[in-house]
Amino acid sequence: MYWQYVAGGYGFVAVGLALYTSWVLRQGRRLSRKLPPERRRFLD
Amino acid sequence: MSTTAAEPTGAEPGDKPLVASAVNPPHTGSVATRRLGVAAIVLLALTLLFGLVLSPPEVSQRDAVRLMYLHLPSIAVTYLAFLTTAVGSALYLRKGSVYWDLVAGAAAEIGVLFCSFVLVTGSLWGKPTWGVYWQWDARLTSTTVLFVMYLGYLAVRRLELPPEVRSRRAAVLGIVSFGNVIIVHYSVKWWRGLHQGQTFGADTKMDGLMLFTVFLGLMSFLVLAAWLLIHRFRVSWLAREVEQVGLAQALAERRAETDATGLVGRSR
Amino acid sequence: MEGQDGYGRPIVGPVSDGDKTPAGPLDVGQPGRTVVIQLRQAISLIERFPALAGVDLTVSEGEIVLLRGPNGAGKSTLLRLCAGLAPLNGGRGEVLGHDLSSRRERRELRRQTGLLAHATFLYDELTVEENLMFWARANRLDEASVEPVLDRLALANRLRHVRVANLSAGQRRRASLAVLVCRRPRLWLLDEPHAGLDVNGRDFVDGLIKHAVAFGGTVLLASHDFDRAAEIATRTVIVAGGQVQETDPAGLGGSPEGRMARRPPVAPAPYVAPPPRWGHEPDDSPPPDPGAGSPLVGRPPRVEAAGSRLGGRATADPPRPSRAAIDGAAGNEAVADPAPEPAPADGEGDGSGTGRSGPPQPPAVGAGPGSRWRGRRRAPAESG
Amino acid sequence: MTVKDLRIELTSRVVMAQILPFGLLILILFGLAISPDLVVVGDARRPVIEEIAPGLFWLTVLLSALMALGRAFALEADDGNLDALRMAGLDPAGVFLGKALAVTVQLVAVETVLGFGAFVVFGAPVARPGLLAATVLLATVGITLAGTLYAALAAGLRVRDTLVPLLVLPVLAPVLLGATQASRDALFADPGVPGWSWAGLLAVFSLLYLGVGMLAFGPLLEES
Repeated sequence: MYWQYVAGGYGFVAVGLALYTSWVLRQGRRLSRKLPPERRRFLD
Repeated sequence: MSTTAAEPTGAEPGDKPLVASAVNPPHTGSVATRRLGVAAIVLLALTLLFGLVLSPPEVSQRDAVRLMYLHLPSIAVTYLAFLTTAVGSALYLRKGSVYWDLVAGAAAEIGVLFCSFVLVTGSLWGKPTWGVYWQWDARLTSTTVLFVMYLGYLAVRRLELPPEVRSRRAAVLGIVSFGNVIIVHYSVKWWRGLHQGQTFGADTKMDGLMLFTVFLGLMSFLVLAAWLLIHRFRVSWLAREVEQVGLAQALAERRAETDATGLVGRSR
Repeated sequence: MEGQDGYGRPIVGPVSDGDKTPAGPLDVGQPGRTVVIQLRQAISLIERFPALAGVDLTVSEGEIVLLRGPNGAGKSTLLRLCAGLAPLNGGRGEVLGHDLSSRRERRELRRQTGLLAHATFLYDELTVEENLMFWARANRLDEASVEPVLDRLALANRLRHVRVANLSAGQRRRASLAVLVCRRPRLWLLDEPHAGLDVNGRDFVDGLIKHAVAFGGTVLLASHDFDRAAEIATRTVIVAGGQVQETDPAGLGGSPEGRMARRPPVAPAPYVAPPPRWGHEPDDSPPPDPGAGSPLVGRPPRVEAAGSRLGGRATADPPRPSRAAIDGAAGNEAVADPAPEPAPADGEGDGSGTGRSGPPQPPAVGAGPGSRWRGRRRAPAESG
Repeated sequence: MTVKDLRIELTSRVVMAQILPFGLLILILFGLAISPDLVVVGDARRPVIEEIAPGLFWLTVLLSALMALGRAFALEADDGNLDALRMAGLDPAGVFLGKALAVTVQLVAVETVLGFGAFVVFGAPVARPGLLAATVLLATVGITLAGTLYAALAAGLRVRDTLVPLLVLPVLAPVLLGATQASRDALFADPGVPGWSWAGLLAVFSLLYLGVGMLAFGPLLEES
């Protein structure tokens, strides 16, 4: 019962997380490729 | 959750957590985050398993109660993220360290993301239980206000300003916003104080398995949020570094403007 | 806090790798003078654009430094940096003894400098007088100090009740000059002070500059009115590409007067002298008693601190010039001028209308500003 | 610093001629949009009016306040005057208070006229004028304090006009709530209803933003 709502909720969360995560990871790759290797440090 | 299959990859095996490796990977992963990510995936899978399959439907809400396993953890993550933003902002203002500014920004972004989860799952949950998607319930209202408020914060972070000015303004906003969360929450609660009823805690009597599932969801979302936070922070960090490399180039170009003027030669 | 990021690195440290910012005392400046401005590889960003890309500049007290350079060379930003408005994003800098990398010291610095910028810093809806009063109060000055300034800038007449929005560009410029004069800063930063002014106004600016220096001030000006500026400047600095390209201590192409304009060093003292009058007359009224009603009272003259950190302090305090010497110096300006034409002025308006009759003048000079206006303008024709 | 608001007031006289009609216009438009009956009906106890009139009034005030705030900072941004203020070395807290006070004065003026207009248009009787006055004052102060703080965030930016509402409106949600409830109580309810507690909420809000604004205005005003 009410599975459509459950599916909607889980689906939204899944899609949201997927989009955001892939955006973050892709952004990280894109940016780090622009840097010389010695500056690709996150913390000193 | 299938989403995190795009997990961190290929950090060098030898490097220590959070420390620069000899070979710097062209992405934001590291061994530590990879472990964290694996943990997040496992926990999320478990949450799915328990939330959708193993836990029993509730008496009155039937299967709609399964939305709770996303809803509650999202709320927790949202509040924690905004708290992180406030703390990061305060530390930035105090210590003036860009590090904390970036942490605050990353946390706010994650908070807004999870806040949207809260709102969507909440209203989807409300339809079967209350019969409407939206009700002028205290929590719903205040959460919506919260959501909009931090959208504003993110907008400020995106302003075209000198970085330090922008960071400082964002930091002020980050602190003030969190105080506002509290005011909004209480005022709205007061406003709707008469019919508090229908939020989650009211129809408790959770059985053990449901409680465990909630706990599991909480854990998985927290780990996931931490993982996201680290990566998001690193992305900001990289963006900053890229900007600085660009700055070096801009400096060089600026200095090269000299010869085009002809003024120097004339003055001699 | 601008100086470092979270890890103790200078924020633009990696950028200025090749700059090798010196660590020790920097520059001694001119012997016997307090160093007022000291910049080493100063970088200043506007958004992300490096408007200043490593400026080296040392200015001693009492200098009149002319900044030259093409449009967009960074002159305005350099002035704003010295005023404590533009950020110091890299390198080192100290102005009037205040470290530019410290926000608190910059705040202090801003109160001691006067910037004449392209923006007039005036509220359009207020009258000239209201504007002046507001800024005087904002600067915590005595309101009584406004009146003489209005008078001297020939703003005490009809113009004082005119809203700034209705003024011509030149008149607006004059009003913002008046604000500056009210503040009596120790460091005058003038961005195109001659622009938009008529001959009379330019003369006034020149007199003002000389006067400021005579009383212990220091002037940095950017101007495209090169002939005029070089005449008063003691030194010319060429700015291009966000850097100082060249400095000519002898006053680049300046007239002999320009070079002579170097006055003996003045002992640090609150700058309390009245500025010259609009119309460029010799300043015959003696400076008021320092301390009595001085607009600088309440602001500690932090001269002692100037240059101390970077090692530019003069070893011995030079003797203070006598009142006569100062007056004489101020009077020189008048001597260089053509004689005033005694013909009565009718305040004929030109485009900007700045030639309107001014305040009543002391009889010693004889003619009002209106006549001086005419005389000034006709002088070339008569001589030619 | 009171000097400053005097000056701003002086300048803003021009603006009041625009914001005030704007508010009245909105009020009238609300009346048109909701139901023609509302305008015609006198003091007949229509529940719709009772429910809506205070809310409409405060919404109108909010919108007017946004305009006034925008104006207050446009003044400074116009000719680089923020720079000059910083050169003057004014106490940021003083600037904050001055700005807020100026806007408050303007807003109270607007509210007086608007309130009179609302009284005429919606025909609302006033049961407890004391509470109403306190509410108006506290809510106005709250709006301007918070508004000034947030407007300063966006001062001198091209996007100011769109950004300020985005920032301010959610923050002012409690004020809108409190003001609406309190004035509704003041207008219609018997003295038993806890209208004063809403006024208390407004007071707390104002106090909070007073403190925060004075502390935070320094970093905001300080460029670079």
